[in-house]
Amino acid sequence: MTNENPQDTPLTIDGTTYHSRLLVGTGKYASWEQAREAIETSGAEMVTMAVRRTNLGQNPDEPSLLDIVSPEQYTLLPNTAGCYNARDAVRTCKLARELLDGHNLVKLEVLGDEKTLYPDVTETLKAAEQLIDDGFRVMVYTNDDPLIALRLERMGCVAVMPLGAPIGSGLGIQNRYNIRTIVENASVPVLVDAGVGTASDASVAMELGCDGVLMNTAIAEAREPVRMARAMGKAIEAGRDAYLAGRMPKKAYASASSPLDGTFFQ
Amino acid sequence: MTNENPQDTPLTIDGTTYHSRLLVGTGKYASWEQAREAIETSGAEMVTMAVRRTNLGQNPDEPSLLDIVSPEQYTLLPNTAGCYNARDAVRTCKLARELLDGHNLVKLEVLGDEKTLYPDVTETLKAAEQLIDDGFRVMVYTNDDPLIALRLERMGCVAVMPLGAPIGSGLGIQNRYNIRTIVENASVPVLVDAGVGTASDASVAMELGCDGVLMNTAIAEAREPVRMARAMGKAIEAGRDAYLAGRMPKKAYASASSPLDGTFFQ
Amino acid sequence: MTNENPQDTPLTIDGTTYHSRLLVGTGKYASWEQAREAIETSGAEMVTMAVRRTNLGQNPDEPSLLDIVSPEQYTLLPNTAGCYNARDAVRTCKLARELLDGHNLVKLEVLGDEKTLYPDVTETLKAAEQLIDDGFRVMVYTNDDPLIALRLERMGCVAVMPLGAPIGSGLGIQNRYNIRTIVENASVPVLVDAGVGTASDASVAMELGCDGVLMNTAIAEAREPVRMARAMGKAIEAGRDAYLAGRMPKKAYASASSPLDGTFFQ
Amino acid sequence: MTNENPQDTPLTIDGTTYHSRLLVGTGKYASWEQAREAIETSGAEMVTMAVRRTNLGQNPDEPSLLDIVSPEQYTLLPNTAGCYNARDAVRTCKLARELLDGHNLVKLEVLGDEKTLYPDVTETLKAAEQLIDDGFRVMVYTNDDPLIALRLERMGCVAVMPLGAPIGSGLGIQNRYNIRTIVENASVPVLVDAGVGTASDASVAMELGCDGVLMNTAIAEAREPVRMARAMGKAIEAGRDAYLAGRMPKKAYASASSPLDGTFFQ
Amino acid sequence: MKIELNGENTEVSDGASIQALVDQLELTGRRIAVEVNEEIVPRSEHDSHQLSPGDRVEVVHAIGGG
Amino acid sequence: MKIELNGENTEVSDGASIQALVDQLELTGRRIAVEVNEEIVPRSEHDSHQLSPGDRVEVVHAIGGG
Amino acid sequence: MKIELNGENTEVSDGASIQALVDQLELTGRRIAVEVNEEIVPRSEHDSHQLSPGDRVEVVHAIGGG
Amino acid sequence: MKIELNGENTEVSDGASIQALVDQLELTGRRIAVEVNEEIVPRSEHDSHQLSPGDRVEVVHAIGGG
Repeated sequence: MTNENPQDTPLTIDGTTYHSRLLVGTGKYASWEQAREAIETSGAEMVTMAVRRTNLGQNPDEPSLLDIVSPEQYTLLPNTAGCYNARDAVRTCKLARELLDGHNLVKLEVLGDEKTLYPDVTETLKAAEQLIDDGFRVMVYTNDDPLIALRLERMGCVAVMPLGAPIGSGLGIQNRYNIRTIVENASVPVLVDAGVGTASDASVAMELGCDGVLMNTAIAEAREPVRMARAMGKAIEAGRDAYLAGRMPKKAYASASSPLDGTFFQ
Repeated sequence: MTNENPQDTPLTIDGTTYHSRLLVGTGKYASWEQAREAIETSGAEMVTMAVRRTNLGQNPDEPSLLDIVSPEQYTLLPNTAGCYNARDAVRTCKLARELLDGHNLVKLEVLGDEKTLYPDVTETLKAAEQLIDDGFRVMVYTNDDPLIALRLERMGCVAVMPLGAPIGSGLGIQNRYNIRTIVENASVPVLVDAGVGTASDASVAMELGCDGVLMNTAIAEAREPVRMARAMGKAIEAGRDAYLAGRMPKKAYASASSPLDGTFFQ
Repeated sequence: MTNENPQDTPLTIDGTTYHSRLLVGTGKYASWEQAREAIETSGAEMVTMAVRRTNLGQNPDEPSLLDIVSPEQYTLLPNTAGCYNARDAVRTCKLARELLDGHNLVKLEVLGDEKTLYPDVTETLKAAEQLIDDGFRVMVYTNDDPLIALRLERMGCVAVMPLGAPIGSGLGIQNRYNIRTIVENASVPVLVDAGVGTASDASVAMELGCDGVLMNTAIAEAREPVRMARAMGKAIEAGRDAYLAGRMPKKAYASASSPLDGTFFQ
Repeated sequence: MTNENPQDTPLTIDGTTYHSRLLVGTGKYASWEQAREAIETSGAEMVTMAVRRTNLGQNPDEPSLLDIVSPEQYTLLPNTAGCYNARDAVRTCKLARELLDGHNLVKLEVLGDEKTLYPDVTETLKAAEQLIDDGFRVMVYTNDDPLIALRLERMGCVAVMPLGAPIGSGLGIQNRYNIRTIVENASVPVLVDAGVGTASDASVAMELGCDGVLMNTAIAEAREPVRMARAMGKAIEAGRDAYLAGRMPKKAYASASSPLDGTFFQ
Repeated sequence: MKIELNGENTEVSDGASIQALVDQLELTGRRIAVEVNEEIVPRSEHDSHQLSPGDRVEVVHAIGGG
Repeated sequence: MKIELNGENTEVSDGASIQALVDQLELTGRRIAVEVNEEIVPRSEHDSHQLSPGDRVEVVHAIGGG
Repeated sequence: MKIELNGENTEVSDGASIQALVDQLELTGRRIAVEVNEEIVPRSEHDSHQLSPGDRVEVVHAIGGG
Repeated sequence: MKIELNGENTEVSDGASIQALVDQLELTGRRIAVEVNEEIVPRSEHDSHQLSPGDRVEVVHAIGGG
């Protein structure tokens, strides 16, 4: 007995359930309007944001991110982008929590260098520990070392987010072996964060068994961001379904799709 | 000014318009019911079929393909699978036309060897010429040589269908360079026929600019064919949208998604 | 009992034995001197040449190719580069035979288009037949379709030379599956002709089981052609040895190289 | 003015110069004789060894590693394979130094897990610091995170040895981007340690700019280890030369190797 | 009389029409195509087309294929 | 008195509350967070928390980021 | 008389042999091949083969190629 | 007296030197290293270093490894 419309268990992060496995950033868009449309079209329910100094003396009527992406409609995920040590990252998270009325889910990233934007693993471990002690729920950006990912999970991070390739590079997943190993080991959600360049890259991440993908540049810097946002939403669903469906085995030789018996010619 | 829901021009083959760019086969399924559900779930509007001798003396009430996949609901694409010379292929097409009340759109494949199921290019050219002379509208299975594809188009084939990898191998697109070149040269629809193994393979074909993909084994031999059918339907749409959206450029180095000015830390 | 210095059977083409499995072209060099040094350093024993009109009125003392690459030292392989039909190719081969005092080994290439420099398969088949009838020994440039390669072998070509990627592209071997299949089917030498860009590309061709590789641009357009020539000579030997040695199986998981017993720590 | 036989500056590690850029392990061989022949044939000048408890009561005349691979002929590189914490690794290095009469060059590897044999980065950093303080010259096995590699270099390690893929997997270099970035950043030798499966993998590592490659399983578990040892020696030289020679640029389209002017046909 | 039907020798009544053969095979009304001696016989002629001894008849239908 | 506001020296009236500062900046009712000398001051305390000379005050808001 | 030599109209003395042409071109002793009206003329016949008015003569040599 | 040698309880004569132990193990002249209670004992001290009851002694050598 087959099933016309096989269901998937939704993604659950820190007790909250999400129907979309695509998480998107809010940076690099040409306009707030474009950002709003792209995010809405992507179907994402979680969006990342950054915390920066208020531009004093700016036109007070200019809309701010939270007017465009309302916390009522989306789960906002404050990030610590730009932080190069644990202290700045923790301080950023505390400001974000105050800004969002106590919302304590954060995306931790402690960078190590501007050329690669790779995480500083030791500072990341330090910051994660302090944040967890302070009651934060930490989704953590990390490299694709399976052991670091496991360690962050054991510390209490609610999701591990290995990079597929450097942030903003669009190179696609460089090391499928590592991503698969991280997934095999993990008991919290694994999301590929960074590196996706086009739809098939997102599908590949999901086919490796990831629980979701977080991206920003691939959508915002496409020639048509709104159309790419739609592409990414579908690519995530396609890759997830393909993973659950169990792909055919690869074969070294061909195999006919039409029966050979019953041919009327010799 | 952005566009909430950017449209695509639908696929047109021989004057008929199709909303789905996924074409599916009807072979290798565990049951008619599974085939019916998978095809319906895939969203495909064109399905391939084969022509074989009627099993005489079989239970006359047993359903046949056309009861499951009705010519009213789908565009049936008779193939010449199993033919190793032009004569058998032409004969098969004529029987198919009679079977389908004059329907003259066919998928021509003249095979050259059982190990690779690669086309016999010279017999394929010969059969294409005879079929076109006889009024058939020919969608032709070919290797990925850009010059052969161009020649088949110039002979009057209504679509060229290069293989991505051997039929039934699921190896994915082996030579992206050739597929892209075929697309660049073509003024008729280019569909990847054969070689797709999972969703991302289908997206890659579309991202290369193909107009569609034809597959059978990747769906029928997945652990859950109906779910994989759904995955493929989405993957084709995702890849098409990504192609039209224009992917971000790949970068050798990282590029931050969050602004660096306005940081409150040094 | 192991063998300090395992031998390989040398490459035999049309009854002649060659110790080097690298064949090189003589085009695109900055100077005759550079060409001479690169060819000598590469260790190649077969070199290709083209036939063109004598520049009348040129300085009669200017050296010509055959002064640099003497037929006494090298096996010269005249090519039909630039020919787009069988007639021109056959005519070129006859002129080459006269030029080389009856030497009848030729490299046949009949091109189909200037953008890809892919072979015109049907004209190639036609030319090969005429040349073989006329007593030529034909090494033939072809696409990577395993069936075309087999057909050319059966016609009597003494070597089949599938492209790895377009001539002069340096993209490396695009379709390893096809090259391996051609090798599995062949009973004459298979040489990858065109597409190699760097040393590892040449090794890959040999690891797939090819009997040799023919290249020109990868050496002549390297920043240091003589050094690249040396690299290619070694890469061919390395790849051949690796093929004969039988590589280790790939493993999904790690496997320690040092024993675990006898550790003095727990 | 070209150069018949362009030279390379030899590899220098901790002040010692080596003519071979291939380092080999001594584990997993079928016999001491096979190990001796493979190592000699590879041309390697540095070989790794492990330290384990003497098998008491064994036949005292049975040869030991140092009889086969004499410290007079080779630079022995004791490793800390099997150590899962800094303390065991440091203890192993001290025993090795005593064993080798004060020789203080060691290969540090502190593993984190038996499935991947990935390094435990934090224990590796700890052990490296202690060893350097104690006067050891440390060549360090690490993951391919460019920032960790840089940090180990800055601590005073004399060479950084990122993995190309898991130890003993033979999967080849998984993340070329990271290896290249490590090379770009480094001012000490970078050697790929682990992951090479066949000759072209070794060439790729060198073409990325690595100073050398360390391998064991790829040779010892080949069907013919001695032949594969020879292949690897050549592949390292080929890849190094190709890197220094500067490969031709990749081109999206073909480019003829024979001139088009002077053709006698139209 | 004897004809060859889908490769098998088969007995049909002398001068039987294709339609008669189809009925005899209990294929009446099924979607099939008929070829006699490698020439298609259109459905419209199944009644009128009489078979001759030794005719090579193929009766085919659509099946699943890729 | 002088304070340091988002890195700039700024003049505010002696003993001004954070709320007074926010109003002065025309940020009343905007989604912001305030830190004084690297300690968060919860919104609930903006009225009661008086600034002192030399306080380092940060006023931040949410912006787009990846 | 006029012949076409490598695509160019050229004047040679009436009834000149191929060898005479080769000498006139200062190609004596060079490795070349000669085709007259698309037929190879073997080196051994260069002395004896007389050219006729309007002959299409090709003189080719080996150059570098891939 | 009893010592622990490479993890095994072993009987050696009271006050035996490391060299005596090495000789007893027929390892004289072999390339080995000796650790007593996790401290290296240099070869130069093997004669002079007397073992005590309960000492944990490790005798190690080089083996093949990657």
